[in-house]
Amino acid sequence: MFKKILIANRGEIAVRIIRACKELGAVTIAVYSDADRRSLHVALADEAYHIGPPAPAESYLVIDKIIDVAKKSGAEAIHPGFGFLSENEEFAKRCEKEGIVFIGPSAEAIRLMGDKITARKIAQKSKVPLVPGSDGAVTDVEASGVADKIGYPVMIKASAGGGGKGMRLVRDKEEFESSLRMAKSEARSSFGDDSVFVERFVEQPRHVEIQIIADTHGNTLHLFERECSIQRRHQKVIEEAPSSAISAKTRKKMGEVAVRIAKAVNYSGAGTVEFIMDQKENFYFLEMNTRVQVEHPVTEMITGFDIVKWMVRIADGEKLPFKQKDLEINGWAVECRVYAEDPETNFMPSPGLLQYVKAPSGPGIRDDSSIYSGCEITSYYDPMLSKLVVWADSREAAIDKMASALREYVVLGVKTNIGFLIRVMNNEEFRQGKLDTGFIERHPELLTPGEVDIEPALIAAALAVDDVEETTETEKAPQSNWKLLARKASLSGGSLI
Amino acid sequence: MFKKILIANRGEIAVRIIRACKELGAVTIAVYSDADRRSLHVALADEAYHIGPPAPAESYLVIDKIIDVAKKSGAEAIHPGFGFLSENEEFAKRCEKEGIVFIGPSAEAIRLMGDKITARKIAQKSKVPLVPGSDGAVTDVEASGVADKIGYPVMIKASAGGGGKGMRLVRDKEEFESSLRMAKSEARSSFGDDSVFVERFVEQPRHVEIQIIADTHGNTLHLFERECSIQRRHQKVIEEAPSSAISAKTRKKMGEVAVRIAKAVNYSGAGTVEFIMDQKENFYFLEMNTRVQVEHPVTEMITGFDIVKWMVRIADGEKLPFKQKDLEINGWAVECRVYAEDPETNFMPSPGLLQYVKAPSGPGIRDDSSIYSGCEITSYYDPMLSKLVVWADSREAAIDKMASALREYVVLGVKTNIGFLIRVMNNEEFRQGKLDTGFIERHPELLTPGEVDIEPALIAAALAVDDVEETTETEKAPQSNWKLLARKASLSGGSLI
Amino acid sequence: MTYTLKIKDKVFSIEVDREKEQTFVKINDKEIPVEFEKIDDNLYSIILEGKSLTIGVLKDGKKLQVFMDGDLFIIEAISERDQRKSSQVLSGVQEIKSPMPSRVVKILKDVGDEVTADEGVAVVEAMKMESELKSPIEGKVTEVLVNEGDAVEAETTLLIVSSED
Amino acid sequence: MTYTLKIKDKVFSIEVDREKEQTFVKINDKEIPVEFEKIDDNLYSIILEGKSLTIGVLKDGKKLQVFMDGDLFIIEAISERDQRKSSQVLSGVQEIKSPMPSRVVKILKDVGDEVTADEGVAVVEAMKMESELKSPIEGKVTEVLVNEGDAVEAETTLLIVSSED
Repeated sequence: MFKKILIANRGEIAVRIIRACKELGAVTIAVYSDADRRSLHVALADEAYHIGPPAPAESYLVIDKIIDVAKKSGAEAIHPGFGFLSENEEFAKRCEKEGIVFIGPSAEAIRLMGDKITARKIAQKSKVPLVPGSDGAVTDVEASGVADKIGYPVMIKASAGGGGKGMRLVRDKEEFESSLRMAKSEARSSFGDDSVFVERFVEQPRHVEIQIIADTHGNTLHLFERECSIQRRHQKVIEEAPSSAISAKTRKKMGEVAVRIAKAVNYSGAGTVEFIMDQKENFYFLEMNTRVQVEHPVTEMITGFDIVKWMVRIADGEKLPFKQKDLEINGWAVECRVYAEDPETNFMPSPGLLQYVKAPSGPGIRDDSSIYSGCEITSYYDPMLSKLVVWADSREAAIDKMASALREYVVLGVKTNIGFLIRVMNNEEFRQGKLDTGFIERHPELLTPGEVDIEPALIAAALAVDDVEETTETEKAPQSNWKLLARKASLSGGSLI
Repeated sequence: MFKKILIANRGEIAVRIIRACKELGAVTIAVYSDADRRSLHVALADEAYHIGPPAPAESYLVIDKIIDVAKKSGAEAIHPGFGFLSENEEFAKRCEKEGIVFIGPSAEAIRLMGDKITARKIAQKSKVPLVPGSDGAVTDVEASGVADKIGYPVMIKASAGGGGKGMRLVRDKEEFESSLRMAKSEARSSFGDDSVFVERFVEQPRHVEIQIIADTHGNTLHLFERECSIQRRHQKVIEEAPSSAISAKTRKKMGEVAVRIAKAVNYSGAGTVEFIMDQKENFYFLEMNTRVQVEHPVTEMITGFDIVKWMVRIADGEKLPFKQKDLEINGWAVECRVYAEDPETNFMPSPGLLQYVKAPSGPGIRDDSSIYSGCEITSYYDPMLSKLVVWADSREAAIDKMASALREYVVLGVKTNIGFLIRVMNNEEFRQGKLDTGFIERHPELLTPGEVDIEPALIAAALAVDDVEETTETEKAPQSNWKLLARKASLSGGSLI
Repeated sequence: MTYTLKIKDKVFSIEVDREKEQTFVKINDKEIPVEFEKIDDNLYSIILEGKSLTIGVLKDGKKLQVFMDGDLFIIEAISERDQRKSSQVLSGVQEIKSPMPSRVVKILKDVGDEVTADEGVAVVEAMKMESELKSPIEGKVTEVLVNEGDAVEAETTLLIVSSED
Repeated sequence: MTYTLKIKDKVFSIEVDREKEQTFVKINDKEIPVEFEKIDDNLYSIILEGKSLTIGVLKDGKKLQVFMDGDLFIIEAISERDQRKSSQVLSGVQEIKSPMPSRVVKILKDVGDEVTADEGVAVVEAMKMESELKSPIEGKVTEVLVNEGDAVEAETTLLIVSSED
């Protein structure tokens, strides 16, 4: 095992990786920007080195600085986490050049999957299903034939398009000609180019992805699927594993397809193959992420497999000790991403000082976070506060547990999406597993507290104001309960120690 | 399911039960003494009722008061937790009389197992192995024959004895006559009664116990064993599941024996059959605890079975949905009991104000506790602060994880056994699984920090003192970091909300 | 002591009576016995006729942040003078500021354009997300101080809207 | 600024130099650059030549509780006068007190009995556990103020030991 590992990241994922490396017996090395001196990943690591100003482009993204710390500290390997340099081909190459192990796939695999067109080609070659379409611009004559072939509903999209302009949803053949005309005319006036292509319209799409784990000895396995359909702004908010929408047959097929694409690029380490899936379990390749995923914990919870530890072991040359047939799904896991953001104003980030944090705990509850009372959420980085993950023996029990756990969370100082997440857990459609990527847009009522009984909040506020008034009246300086208690302790039990 | 459940307990087990009941959709009712108004179980419950002064005999042990709250609040069932009224036959009877469901076995089962002599008789009748012995006082003539029969080494014990007086360990037949003479003479002079009995001496005994779960439909299953040999003052400190000392064959046999004794008293709910086991896997019945055990989490971690939730479901008449053959052990779990006590002074309790608490978290870590910064550990109740439980895929990984997690714990205000627990995790004998109930006594070196590098502690102390001096010098009032940050926040990001 | 609390647009009057052995709270014409304890600096455990509630409270200048069941409520404790003021329509000159360091993506209004209350006037991007900034009042844009594409610090004034002609 | 810190019986001298841009600490004749931050009121993050340490510190009257890697160290910051005093043998009249509400199980010494430093003088029981109370000094028992079986409050004097004849 590596004696020293550098973690080239920050926040909860750096904390997650540091814990895993420590448990593996390695000395952990953290890096931090000016904004992160007081961050938990610095406090938890065995060594910590400053790498510059808060802006990622001047610290976490500067390859030279990371390599420099690795050399100075004697790190044998670097775990990049997600984001930052995790899918940077140049960084992986540089590590190799410097004789430092990059904990992840080869630079070549990163390159191939990083380019969307190349990835699509590889998928096609590996017989991985793609959203059926015209494969590039079509003439008016071809268009209708393509639509017939792929089947309605279809989407006509401007080749030069973007932002919804020059796009037409066509539900049946009769509408096709007129829709094509309108799309082309709109495309011409918007982009000066009327070429269009035709694609199957995936209705009520789900986002389902397969976790891949592959060692350097030719073993490429999948750890089943994750359902990540609850999204806002195309970013996942709630994830679960397994998915309630897929049959054992589809699961097997999807897993095989994902393993095939991973093998096509000689993948090693942890990776994720993402699919879009319709409500009839037809699924199509979206992309492959060549790194650990934010939502990896749900897979860990249902398999007992520690993905981060195995990434390190695989980079160290270790062989996976089991085969696909040895793996099975156990229970159900749900993850909620707790963000400093305001659901009432379109999930606008709410950076600031977390003046008070009280996190839930107990059986089946995993809180992957790096926050604490007094820490600051700056606007330099992602406003995610915590990944709250629960496990239970059934989906219903997991949702009930998540709702209970979320209700134990207390965060003061910034706006959070906790109330919103609680309402999603209690939503009947969600509980029935009727998910698709349009869920949040379809349920604006979940964004606000709605008709709650605010009397207790008002009473608490009045008591708090009254507390201050009381103290002022009796001419005492405001004194915290803590201090009063501390004094009490020093009078009685304090002598014990 | 019950609509309302009263939890007749306090501390972490009350918190554990409240969480389980909430997840089951029940309204939870807490009771509290004067000393517990600020306790977490009160804050977490849906309803809370005061039941008197701190002394248990005037609050948590007063049957009338508990029943009174149950009636007033409309509770349909009562979960007694452990300790207090949990093994009180009268309380179980009273619940029955009042038409309230007691979440536990029948009053009759509590009675039978509560009396040690009756329990021993039932065990004997159920062909449950007991420590071989003379079954009462023996004459000089019989004694030697009994010793031959049960096999050496044996223990000669004064019938009227106690406190080690009149006890003799005999390793082989040659010593027997002289040892018997001495034991009798000592017994005569100490107790005025020279009758003795002979019992097999269990060398380096382990404490191994079997978790029983039984529904009211005749299904009595076991959830495998827990190893609880690491004890101080005959109280468990570290528990694990499974045990590294027993073979699959012994596990099966021990489980069957435990199920047999549970069936003999028509047991329902969760219970534990405790055994003493020698280093050759011979095991003997000690007693049966007719309640949930402190260390139940390790069993939950390796089985995925929520013992507390199932206690409630079983009391509600639900049937266990699986058979013994469906159950299997998955991975390894270790529990450390974090106490407010001082290992350096024979584990003397250290009550007081927990002025600061920082608990570990992350994958595979479960912290069952009810403490928080500012809570008070009074001398009225058990000084247990937390049950830190970890799960990993192997014993070694679980121990590594526990060591890492313990190192993340920070507790200020009282002495704790955290450092001691870390040293046990790093002890070679412990890591090799060479456990017996004499482990702690055999390792006094684990009680103190030993030769650690205290330079960092001294530097931290000097910096802390210097911090105060600095502030005083610049004529500022001492100001906490928190306040400085709060002010900073109100200047910048505060307007966001 | 009676307190006037404002939450969003609603105003409540709450009386706290600590004179008796038991504290009473009067709200919406109901008088409720209340038993409360501060668990730590920011957490109140309140028992209202048996019901146990745990509520986070943070004093944030004149306002109170109250956290209950996942939602953060901003409650303003207002004096009588403030109360009179709040009953009037919001008016005057308002500066539209960037809430955090961000990039100006779009300026939606030019100088002289009329805006209604709550109408978007600019779009900024921070933390990879776009947000629309709205005018709190009805009026006219009197100044635009930044250009699209500008990187701005927190609290930078982007536009000024005035309700006065 | 130089501080004298006492931990158990050992005395250390530590110099903190904040004059320069970088804070330096001098301990055991080594001068070490130290980079530190308070994470919250009680937690210090200290970086010593790359090594990251997280140490809990609580000021408890004249003493400091320092929590490091699971162990709590009680450190006394002592003045010069205190220092002189501590070099002498502990003596005088010592009251042996119950550390918490407990029951007196056994009185191990009678009036007039000689005791050595650290010798047990009484056994008390609290929280179902027995603990032996020891004399901090060598001397004679001059008074026994309680009986076996008594229930006593915290800080009750049980015996008095005196080193003076």
